[in-house]
Amino acid sequence: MLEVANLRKVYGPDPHAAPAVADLTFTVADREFVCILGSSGCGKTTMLRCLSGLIPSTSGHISLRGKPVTGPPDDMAFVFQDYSRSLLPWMTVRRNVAFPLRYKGVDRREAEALTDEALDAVGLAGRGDRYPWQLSGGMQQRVAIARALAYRPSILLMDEPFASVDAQTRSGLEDLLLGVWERYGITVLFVTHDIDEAVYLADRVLVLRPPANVGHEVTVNLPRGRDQVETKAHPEFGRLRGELFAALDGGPVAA
Amino acid sequence: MLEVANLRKVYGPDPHAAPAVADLTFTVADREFVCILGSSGCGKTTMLRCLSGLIPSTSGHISLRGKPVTGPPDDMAFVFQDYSRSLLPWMTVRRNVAFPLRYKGVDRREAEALTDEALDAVGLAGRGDRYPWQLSGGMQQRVAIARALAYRPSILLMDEPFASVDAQTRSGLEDLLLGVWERYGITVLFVTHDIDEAVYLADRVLVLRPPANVGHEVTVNLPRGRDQVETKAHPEFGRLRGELFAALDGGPVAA
Amino acid sequence: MSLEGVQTVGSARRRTARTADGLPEGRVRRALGSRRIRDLGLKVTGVLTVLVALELCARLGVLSRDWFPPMTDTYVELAKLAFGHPLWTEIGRTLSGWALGIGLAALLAIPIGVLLGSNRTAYRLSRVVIEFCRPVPSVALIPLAVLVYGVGLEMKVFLIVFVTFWPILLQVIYGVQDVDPLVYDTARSYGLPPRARFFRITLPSAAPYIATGLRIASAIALVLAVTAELVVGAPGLGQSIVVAQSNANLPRMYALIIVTGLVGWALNTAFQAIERRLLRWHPSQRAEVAS
Amino acid sequence: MSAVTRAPRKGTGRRALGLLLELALPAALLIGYGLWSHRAQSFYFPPLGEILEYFGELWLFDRVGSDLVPSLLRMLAGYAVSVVLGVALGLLLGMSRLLRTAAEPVVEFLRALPAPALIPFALLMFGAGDGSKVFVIVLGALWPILLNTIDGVRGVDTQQLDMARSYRIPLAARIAHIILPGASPRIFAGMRTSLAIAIILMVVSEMVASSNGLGYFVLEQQRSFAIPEMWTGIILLGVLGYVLNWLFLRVERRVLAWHRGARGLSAETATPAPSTPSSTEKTDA
Amino acid sequence: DYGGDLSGAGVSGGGEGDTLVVSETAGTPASFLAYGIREGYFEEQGLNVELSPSAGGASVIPALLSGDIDVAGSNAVSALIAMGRRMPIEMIAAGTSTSESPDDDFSSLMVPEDSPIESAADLDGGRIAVNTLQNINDIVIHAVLAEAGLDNDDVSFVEMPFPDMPAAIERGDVDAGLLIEPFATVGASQGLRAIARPYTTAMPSLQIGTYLMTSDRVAEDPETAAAFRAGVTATAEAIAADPEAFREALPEISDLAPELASRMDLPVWRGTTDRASIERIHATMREIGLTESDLDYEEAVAE
Ligand SMILES: Nc1ncnc2c1ncn2[C@@H]1O[C@H](COP(=O)(O)OP(=O)(O)OP(=O)(O)O)[C@@H](O)[C@H]1O
Ligand SMILES: Nc1ncnc2c1ncn2[C@@H]1O[C@H](COP(=O)(O)OP(=O)(O)OP(=O)(O)O)[C@@H](O)[C@H]1O
Ligand SMILES: [Mg+2]
Ligand SMILES: [Mg+2]
Repeated sequence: MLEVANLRKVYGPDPHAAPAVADLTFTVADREFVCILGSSGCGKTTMLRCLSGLIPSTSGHISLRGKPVTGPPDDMAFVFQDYSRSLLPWMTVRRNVAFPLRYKGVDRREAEALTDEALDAVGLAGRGDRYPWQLSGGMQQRVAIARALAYRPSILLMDEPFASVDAQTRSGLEDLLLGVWERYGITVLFVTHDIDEAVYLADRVLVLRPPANVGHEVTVNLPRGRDQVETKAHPEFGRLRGELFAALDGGPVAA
Repeated sequence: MLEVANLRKVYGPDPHAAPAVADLTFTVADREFVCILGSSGCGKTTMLRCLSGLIPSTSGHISLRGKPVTGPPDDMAFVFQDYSRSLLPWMTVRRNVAFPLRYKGVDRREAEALTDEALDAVGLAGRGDRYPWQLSGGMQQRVAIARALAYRPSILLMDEPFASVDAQTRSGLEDLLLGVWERYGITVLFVTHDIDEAVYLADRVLVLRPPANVGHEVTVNLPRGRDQVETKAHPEFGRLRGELFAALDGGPVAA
Repeated sequence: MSLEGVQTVGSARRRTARTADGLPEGRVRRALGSRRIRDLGLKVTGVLTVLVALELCARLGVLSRDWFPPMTDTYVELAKLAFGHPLWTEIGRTLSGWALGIGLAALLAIPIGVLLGSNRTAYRLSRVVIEFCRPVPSVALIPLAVLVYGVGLEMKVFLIVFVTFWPILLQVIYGVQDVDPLVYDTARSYGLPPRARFFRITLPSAAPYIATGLRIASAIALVLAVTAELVVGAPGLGQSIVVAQSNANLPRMYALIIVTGLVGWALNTAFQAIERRLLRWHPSQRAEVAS
Repeated sequence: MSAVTRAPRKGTGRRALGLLLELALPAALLIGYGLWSHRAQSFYFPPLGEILEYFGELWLFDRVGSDLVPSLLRMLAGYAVSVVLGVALGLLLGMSRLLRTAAEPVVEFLRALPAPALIPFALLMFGAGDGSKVFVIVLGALWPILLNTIDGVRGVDTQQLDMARSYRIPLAARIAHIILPGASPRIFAGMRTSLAIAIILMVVSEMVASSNGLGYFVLEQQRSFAIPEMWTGIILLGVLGYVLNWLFLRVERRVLAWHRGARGLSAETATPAPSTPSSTEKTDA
Repeated sequence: DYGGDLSGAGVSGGGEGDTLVVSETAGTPASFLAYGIREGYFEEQGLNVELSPSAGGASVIPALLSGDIDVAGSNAVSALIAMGRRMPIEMIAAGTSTSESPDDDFSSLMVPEDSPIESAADLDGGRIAVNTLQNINDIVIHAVLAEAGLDNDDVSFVEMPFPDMPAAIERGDVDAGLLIEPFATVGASQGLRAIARPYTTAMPSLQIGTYLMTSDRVAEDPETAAAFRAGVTATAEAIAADPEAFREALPEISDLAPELASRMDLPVWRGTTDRASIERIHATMREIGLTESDLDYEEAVAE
């Protein structure tokens, strides 16, 4: 579904500057859940921005469903790493979530329902009438997640979406996300720093190494219908964890 | 050293609104490393802001070294949760780190040295001349940490400072922080969502429950000179983890 | 999927990428070199469009020949003026008033604006006076200014300061109120003294607003310098316009008016160049710097 | 919204105090002037009492219909046109680098033209009626709004724009819901500056080819050295400016409520006031 | 090509002693002084005159009072209004006057060619453009209206600069306009029609312009005032004797187009203040309410 070939991105006008992403090639299947791991500054965010068509790549090729990506594709939602600045301070939480729906052609009634549902799912049911700047950091992050979920995208890009929530809430959101993914058959690209989370969620985990090319790729063969306790107790889980840990730590490990 | 008694904070002009922090009482000893856990939105950030004197509390009493806190005390450093907004976009990374030093009376030469050392310690040695907005999220967060470390505070407040860095870097930063804490004998209040991290770092872990009053308090008796592998393999580590997990999950557990 | 395979393919690609660099690089550099030229082209196009429109208006009789001298006459006069040194003397006279006036206004308005923007009590204390004085028309004050300061430079400077002070002040107040509170908290938590907070935090934060304010004020100051010269006959471009007008020398009058506009444009260009340097960090300039 | 508006209970006492505070300086200045002018006997600075006497005679309500109302209508028309034109053009030029670059020399050229020098042109194009006066007002009041809108549009947080693009918010909605609100603090700064400039230019425009209006009045008094009468005109302009600005701020308070909240200006969280971290806020508690 | 200042400021003639800064209305009045300076008539009096053109009328009086200029070229009406308001100024010399006969009057009340207005009587309720309000225009138009049995209150005045008047009249923004040279010539060439010569109607040889000094200065330094008057008189006599020389000099000492200079009607200069004119003007001013005070001629005029 999504094909990335030889992607290269250099910031600034000088093409000889150090690239943020260099020579990245991979594909993502339809309805696949792909997690991306990588050290800080290795180019994960840059990659997502290129894939989403928000910034042009310096060279290389990206295609989605066979069509080259030149701008943000339809039916895509993006949860930004810098969530607090992606919320609009002049809109209430509810309007922040409902805002993109109007332009997707969802009628007002349904938009309301979707918004309420999404806010409820992320545990912000009572906060709809607040402004983003009246919320705690974790709540703001959840508003951004709710906005993406309510949008019902067919491809969802998430950049460390659970970084600011507590472990408890995080588990809940993980399961929520898996539920949504299974129910609506969406494709997810999920950047995280948490190896456990990556293994728990993904069909496949890509490890990026600076400048972001895929240094390691791990297919997660854990059964679906995952469960916070059972899955994490699975011996394969531990093995995958170890493999990814090693891959992040040192060079590529022969699989 | 730090005493908090019956702290209460209500946002907005109406004192009858739901408080963000209610009836919070605890003390922190000199040179103690205290971690704070709590669900998202339970009032951790609000508490830190009150302690730092950045916002006035609605009622209650805060005193530092016996003196009531009315404004930000000297020798305090604060790493904000919303790190990207706390960096000054008009200054390079190096100047962002160095500028508080000038007003602390550190001379230029020493400030340079401290800055370089701190940037080096957080792994940003080569990025000093960039602007914050040219860095990745994790790098920005590390700049904020470097600024706090270079400042050589005697009390350090950190609000989820490692949320956006990868596991590898995170371990490194944890050890760096412990090293600095031990060497300079500072007092640290550290908000995190990661139970392992809290146990690994702390002398004592406070669990806040909404609205933030201390629901549970756990003293960590693990030996100092902690080590990422050894300490985490310690049986006591597992026990503490379990206890905190339970405390976060359910009500207060009789210790 | 074989990882060795990925690895070798990766390194091979890296090599090709390096050799392939030459091409996009050349293109980018050319694009860079041509951006200046393209901008210039755009500007010239903009000006030409207006000139052609004016000429068309004149030709089609929208602007009557009787009342408007043929544009060509004006251009000829303009060219003649440009080569005589008196024009530059007059521009110098006008600009000295402009520079002193706007400098003084900025010097006064920026600190006061920061004070009023950050201190509610100070703001409330002075609000009535500010809002009362702001709309007082400078032109009506000219006789008073002349009486107190005579017809020389001081009068011009007084008028310019009186009028441009307010726009700068307001912009500064709005700018100060737009400082991100988290940035401010950062400064406070690190114990920055008020002076440092002013120079390090408030001023840079408000800088985009102040820059706009200065650009607004710059044009107003020029307009005012010329108006004062026009009305009371202090030496400068404005007086030259009066003289040309009184002698029914319309081509020269329009030529001088055009000169005034050109001076304004030149001043703005200078301001923008400074702004581009000082505000590199701001989103409004970033887009032009990066990508 | 509710968190932003003030608590009603303590409002009245504080409001009275605030009013007192606001009137303190003007009162002091007036008294100072009154004392000074009485002693100085300066021809151009007549005693306060005399000015006020004339003020009552002239403006309560003799000339309101004949001079004040026509002036106000022209000014409001000019201001309205300036706002609409300034914001629309500002959006256009702020969003398109191409147009901005092309239009820059022309805009800057026009901006520097002195109004008195433009009046002849306005007379030719729009006649000696209200048209030319509105034109002159627009030509002066447009720029602060235009420049602020351009700069405001260009300064909108890139993260918000990226968000909008990633959700494929159509252009019109992006303008209405992201760019305009994001630029609104600056647009308001421009509009407030322009309000005063519109009043000034109202006067300037009425000084030429006019047979009524405040500008005409002031000029007529000046020409006949009727200085106290002239001062009444200037005072009236000040009062007018104050009242219009007050109305403006009411509107702004509404529209920018989110901004005041987000920027911690509604006496909550950290005020950026250097001196008042505790004093202003303790009163809230 | 352009040797002098564009603004005409700083044109000064030699002569020892302090510089006497004179501000005079730009255009023909300023040219008069410039001619006198160039021909050395002020130098002969030991004056070093520096000329600064102004917009004229009432606006120069504050500058005079502030001490920035020594002599202000204004007009009798503004001067009398100011004196009526007890401003400490005095007339020290005469400026422009109208000619003896209406045919070469330098002013015209003009209407569009196809205007229904044939004479002053048709002006009832009309709008008349004048270059300054509350000024000499009111006086001379009063004279024209009075002949037709009308009063100033029967018309309304609109202020606009001379160069804009022909267009405004043509377009019908105003019904008539009071033009002086060179704009009357310009207007005529654009098809405007003169219905009256208001200045001569008011009074042939009516003195309009006047030079002012502060009373204190005149009292302290009567010699300078007298010297200046003598210079003005000498210049006036020279021009009266050889107007063509002045006409030829015009393009050089002003920016006037040579073609206009050769065609336009010149005003007349006399030098000493004309008592009859001043009294006449003052009387009319009383009548139309421009001033309320009495005229004390000896106080008002230094001779
Ligand atoms: N400026 C504000 N105005 C009004 N309410 C606020 C404001 N800031 C925070 N709150 C509210 O106070 C409560 C506590 O917020 P706080 O930021 O302290 O939470 P937190 O424990 O730091 O959460 P997180 O882990 O998500 O950062 C939340 O309910 C929040 O909505
Ligand atoms: N706007 C920019 N201009 C210049 N360089 C940039 C810009 N944004 C990012 N970079 C650089 O590109 C590299 C990759 O950044 P990116 O944000 O993609 O990292 P990341 O993998 O998302 O890291 P993190 O986990 O810390 O968020 C970094 O070296 C960063 O400094
Ligand atoms: Mg990132
Ligand atoms: Mg928080």
